[in-house]
Amino acid sequence: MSTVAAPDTGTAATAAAPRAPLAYYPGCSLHGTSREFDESLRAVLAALRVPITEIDDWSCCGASSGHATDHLLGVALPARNLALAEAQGFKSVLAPCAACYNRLSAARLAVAGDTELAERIPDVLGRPFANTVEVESVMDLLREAAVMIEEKVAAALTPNPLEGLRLAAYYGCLLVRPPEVAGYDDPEAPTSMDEVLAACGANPVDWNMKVECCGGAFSVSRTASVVRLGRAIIEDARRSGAEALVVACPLCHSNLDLRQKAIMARGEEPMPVLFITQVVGLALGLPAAALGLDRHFVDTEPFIRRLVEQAAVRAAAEEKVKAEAAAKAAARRGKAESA
Amino acid sequence: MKELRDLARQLLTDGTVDVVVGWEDSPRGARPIFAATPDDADKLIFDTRCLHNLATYLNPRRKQVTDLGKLALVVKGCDAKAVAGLLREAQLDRDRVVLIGVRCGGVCEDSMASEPVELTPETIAPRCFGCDNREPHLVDHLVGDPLPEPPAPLLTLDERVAALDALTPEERWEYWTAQFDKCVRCYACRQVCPMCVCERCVADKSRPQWIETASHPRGNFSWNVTRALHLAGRCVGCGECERFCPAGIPLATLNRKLQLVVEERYAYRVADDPEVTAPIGDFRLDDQQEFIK
Amino acid sequence: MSRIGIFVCHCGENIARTVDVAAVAEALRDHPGVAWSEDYKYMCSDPGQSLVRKAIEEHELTGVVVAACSPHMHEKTFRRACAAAGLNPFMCEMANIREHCSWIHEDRDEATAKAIDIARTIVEKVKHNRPLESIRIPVTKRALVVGGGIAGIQAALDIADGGHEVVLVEKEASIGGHMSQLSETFPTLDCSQCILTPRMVEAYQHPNIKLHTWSEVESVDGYIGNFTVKVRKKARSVDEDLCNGCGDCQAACPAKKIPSEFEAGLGTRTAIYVPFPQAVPNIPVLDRQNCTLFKGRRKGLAKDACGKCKEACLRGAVDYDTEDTFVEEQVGAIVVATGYGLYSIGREQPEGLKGYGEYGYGEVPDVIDGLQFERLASASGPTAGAILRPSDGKEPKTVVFVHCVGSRDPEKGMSYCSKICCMYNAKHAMLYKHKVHDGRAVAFYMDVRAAGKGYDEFSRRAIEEDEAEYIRGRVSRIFREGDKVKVWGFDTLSGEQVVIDADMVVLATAMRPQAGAKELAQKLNVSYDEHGFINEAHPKLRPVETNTAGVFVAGACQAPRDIPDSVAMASATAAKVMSLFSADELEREPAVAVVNETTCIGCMSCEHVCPYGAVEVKEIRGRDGALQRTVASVNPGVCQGCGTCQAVCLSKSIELETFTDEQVYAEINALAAWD
Amino acid sequence: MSGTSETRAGATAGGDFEPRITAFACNWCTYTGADLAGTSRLHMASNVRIIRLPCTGRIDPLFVIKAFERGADGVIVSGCHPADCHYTAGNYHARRRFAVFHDLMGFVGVDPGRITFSWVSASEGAKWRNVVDEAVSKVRELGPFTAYRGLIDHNVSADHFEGLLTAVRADPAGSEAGQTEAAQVGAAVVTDDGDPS
Repeated sequence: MSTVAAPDTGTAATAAAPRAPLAYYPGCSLHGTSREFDESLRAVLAALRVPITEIDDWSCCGASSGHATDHLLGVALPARNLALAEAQGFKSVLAPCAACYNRLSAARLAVAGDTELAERIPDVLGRPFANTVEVESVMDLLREAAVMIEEKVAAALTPNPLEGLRLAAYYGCLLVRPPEVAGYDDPEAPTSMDEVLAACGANPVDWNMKVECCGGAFSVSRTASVVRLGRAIIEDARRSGAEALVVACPLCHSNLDLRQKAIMARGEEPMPVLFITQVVGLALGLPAAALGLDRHFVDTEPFIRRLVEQAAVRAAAEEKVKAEAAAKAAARRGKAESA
Repeated sequence: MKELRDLARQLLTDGTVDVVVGWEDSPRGARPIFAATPDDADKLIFDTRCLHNLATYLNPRRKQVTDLGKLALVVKGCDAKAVAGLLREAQLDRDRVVLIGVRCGGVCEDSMASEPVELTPETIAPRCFGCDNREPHLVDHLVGDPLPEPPAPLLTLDERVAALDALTPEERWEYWTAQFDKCVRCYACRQVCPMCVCERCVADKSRPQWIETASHPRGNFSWNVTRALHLAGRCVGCGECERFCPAGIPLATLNRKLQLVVEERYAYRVADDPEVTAPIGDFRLDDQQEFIK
Repeated sequence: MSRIGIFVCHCGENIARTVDVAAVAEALRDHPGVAWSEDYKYMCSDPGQSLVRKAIEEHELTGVVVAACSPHMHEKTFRRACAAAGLNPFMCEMANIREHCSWIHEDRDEATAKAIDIARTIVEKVKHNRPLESIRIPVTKRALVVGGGIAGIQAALDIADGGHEVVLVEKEASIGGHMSQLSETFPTLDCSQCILTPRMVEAYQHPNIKLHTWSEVESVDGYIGNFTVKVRKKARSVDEDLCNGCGDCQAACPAKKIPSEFEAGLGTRTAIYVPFPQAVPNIPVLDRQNCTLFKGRRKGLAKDACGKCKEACLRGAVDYDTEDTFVEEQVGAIVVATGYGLYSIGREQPEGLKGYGEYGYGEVPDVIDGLQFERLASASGPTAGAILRPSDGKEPKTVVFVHCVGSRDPEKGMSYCSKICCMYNAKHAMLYKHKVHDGRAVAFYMDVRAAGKGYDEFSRRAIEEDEAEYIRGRVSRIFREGDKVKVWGFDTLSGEQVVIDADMVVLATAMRPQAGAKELAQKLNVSYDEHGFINEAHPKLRPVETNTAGVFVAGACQAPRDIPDSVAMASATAAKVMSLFSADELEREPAVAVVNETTCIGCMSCEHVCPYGAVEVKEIRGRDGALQRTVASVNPGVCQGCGTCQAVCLSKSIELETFTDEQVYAEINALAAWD
Repeated sequence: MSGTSETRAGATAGGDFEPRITAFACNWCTYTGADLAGTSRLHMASNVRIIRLPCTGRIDPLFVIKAFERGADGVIVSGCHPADCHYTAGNYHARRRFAVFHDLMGFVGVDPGRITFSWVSASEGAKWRNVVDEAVSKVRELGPFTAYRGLIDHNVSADHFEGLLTAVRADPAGSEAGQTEAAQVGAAVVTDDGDPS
């Protein structure tokens, strides 16, 4: 368990309002197949001065077959993590993965709404549980910090590689649903990720498959349908001009990134799939290595290099324009003095 | 209190009033006087023993006073509030009475002392602490020089209410039913109260008999609760009912509770301004309704 | 000593099934003051009422208690029966042992015990009833009709034809309501303008109808027979007498791009405009919100930025400085006919409703609602009757009609069925096929509800003759893909997902009450349901009356309704108004307050709380004329019997007849014997 | 049979307590709402007896006190929602009157659960059923209001409250803490026998 020290990135950042200490629940994916989500999250939160502490001895959130087999099991598994966070004195838990967020939040609501369950859970867990801990999603957190991200991006020394980059914000079916559990955004026409992308200087495109399913857990058992759904999503993103997809859920990422070789017909240009935290990291000028951008199946390296080059070209052009203006102004002043 | 006496003599001699109602000294302390001749005016006094609420003499049911003709009334701040209450309910013709306001520094609880009582936390009348009308406004004349703030009583009325609020509902029920048990239904509280102006009180109504006349606690409960409700937003807090109650029931505390309720819910303080309408019988669209499902 | 007769009703088996009616009659037979007690299967039937009359005569009854249904149902019936037998009708009361007892309990002993208590309570009350005479109040034989749609027009015409004056108030610039926006009407497909316009003209020219358009009801005071209505005539900026409707001002107006409400946003209009060619009155209105001159004035420009319409007007009818004026109308009856508005699926919704994110919150340009399709299909519409897409004006080759958008959907806040959408969807499909023969009309429906005369045949015709494809299922998502509108739906009969690349989609959105209906109801003291539709007095027995005497309701403001029903309801309200005006004086319940002048001290608290100003100051003078004291006094004609005065009176010197203190005291006492 | 449990009226032989509740309902809204609950066959507890009045404006605290005197264990006062009153303002006056009455009852120790105030409109049959069921279960929990009915022979002396309203400050100049603490414990100048010595 490691508490990430907050390295000073040298840019003058407006002091983030000191938030109550945030418990961090990574979940199995962020320690496994989606380690890049974990790495980029930690880097971004450090840059935004949001201290997080991983919950000690956290366990499965029940998003596996657990919650489908038995209701009590489905509530007790996530409740155990809430109880741990409670015991360790946290006010709220950050659960970046959409499925973990869903399970923790659903458990909290189930216990709050059912007094009988509220009495059974503590003895099922064998530890006290008063259900006082809030659950926060990564989208909620980033949207709240959007203003600060915008300021930091503007203040960043290196030119913003994402300037005007057309990105398709892909929420998937779980990030904003069901409304009672994930109540922070509109379940049918969400805008939270688009707002964060806009704060990063990017240009979120308007497209139709924002909340359509990516195939989810059928990735292994019915790979053909996952490929079909993935192709519909990527084609729609491409048709609306997006150059990359942005996700906030490890399962969506694997279905769209890992499966892209099967999705793409021969010779078709693959589309990079980035985590929202990676995008914010790039905008804040954090190094690609720190954001785990080398862990993708669709190689992001050429895409990032192209962005950086374009940014440099733009910066240079800007420099030239500024220089010319300064020169003309100097010349005019010179004429005025001599006259 | 030379200023008061000169004014009274002048009003009586030039016939603006037929009688001046004030206080005089007596072997058994300060007591009300109906000064009808200029000489009587010299008996008028005003000191800390003048705690009676003289406005009760303006009650239209008191034929023997209304027959005396035009009145001048010496009024402290609380008395002026009562006069305003009578005007508000069309029980008094403003031109029929001349009001002589006196600047008040608080009065004591015991009017029987032979000479003016020095105000201390033990002697001060609880109601005088925090009085907002020590210089009455509803007056034709204002006499007396400004007096300092009275000291705080040992236990103010608000502290008594708080002491009772601190009890559990069962204890409060036990306390109040024990108090109401003592009531002998002599109705002295009704006779002395300047705001009790009904021709025939609802307690005396027999068809139907809403309030049981028997003096068992159940009858006394409905009488005392109804009396308190009828004074909500009208009681000026003069404390005479409690002073007169032979059974020693803390009626002033009961009234004070409803004064606090009306003030907290409707930001209404009883004042000596007859133009301001009473809170009960009035409403606002956004009145509190937290207790309604 | 009272001689009260108790009649316990079986109400068929509605009461008898859970209440032992014989036991109730038996339990009260020897109750002090009771002279007769019996039970009968149908008390409200003719034989039942004759039982009451016979018992009154035979046993010289001084009071009658009918233990049956709610007083709201048959109190009048039994009071009339008692009057017929010579007993003062106000000595008769109902004991509600059906809605308040037999229908809501199952345990027989429990329900019977409760029924006995309820009956005994009313018997005790009747002992203290007094014989009263109805109050006669004069009736102003003029009616007010609020809302100039087809329902309002029909009600106004019928009342006016009945020889009484009618004041017709319409919020918009012209009467006609939503019907004037329709192209053809089901089930006969006859042109809406052709059947409506003659009625509008007839209403305009009728000597008995006084028309206030571009006006709203500001306030309503008084009570049945004597309403005082203040009408706000909004500033029209055009003098109604001078203007002859030549239209020069409209032609001269530079602001031509204002979205027209009449065209449901598909067409545009000028700032000074007449909503549609057949408008009645054909007098334009200046929309000060969008007029360049008024915009300039609001910005504080010294010189007026425009004024072309005034210059163009040869009769000098245009006047920019008119203000809202108020007109006071004395009327005896009010008909509410404010009609409906359509639910919009946008993101912003009034409290309690949700938008349709699934259909893109209405931001896809070629997704339109029913009224917009009507404008497309209408010859006087923006496309002169051609079905063209709003986005690019092309003729749509595939149109999808979606039923039940909002209706029958508790999740979105509207649990009711809007009744007319199945019919106009079929009509839209037919109109589309008649104009685009090779077009494809697809309809997603849950159930086709076509219950009117000739209705089902009409919808079958749309399916069989005009080959509208009816797919039984809901549409899950609508979004724009390229220049197509993708419609994802499901066919519950074949069990497959259905995807249609449509060119245009027409949503049959739910019917909502007209905007402002709730505020109008509050001004009229009329209750409304949780959706804002006006509450009728009784769904089955008094559908066109409201609980407020003298206020009637017609058309879609009471519940979703089609034109035939609205017209029928309008004529029904006219009949009710005519019967109200048939007598010179109106009989009103004698539930009025009476002051006991001996104990009243004249504090006038009662006058202060009386919402109707029925209390006046009364002087009591001695024989020598000298003023002794003043007391309160109640004007029986004005008092509506709310009783607030009695509760506020400290000495209880004022009594509300039919709900006196003695009666309430008796009822509370009767419950002391609760076993 | 709907979810609410059917309960027997009146104390049954088995002694399980069945509360007796008197309801004062306004004719235009709550009474009609109760009618609607009937027409919709919404089953509810049978412990409530409704007394019809034209408006909540007419409902008097005297009725509530008399109902308790005549054996009611609980009382319901219900009428039109604000702005819906058939007489425009009756419920507004009632709201103020019963706000003061509610606070006074609380002050003299009557458990607020005994008196239920509610707004029930003519279209809220279900809400009336809920108001009735909630009132009945609340009063059943509180038990019979024998405390009120037993007031007739209630001869508790006031002595054991001796000193509640008397405040003795040890010494006026005493330490700050001592003073406030004594005041809280409460001992006042006016002794309870109250004769104005």
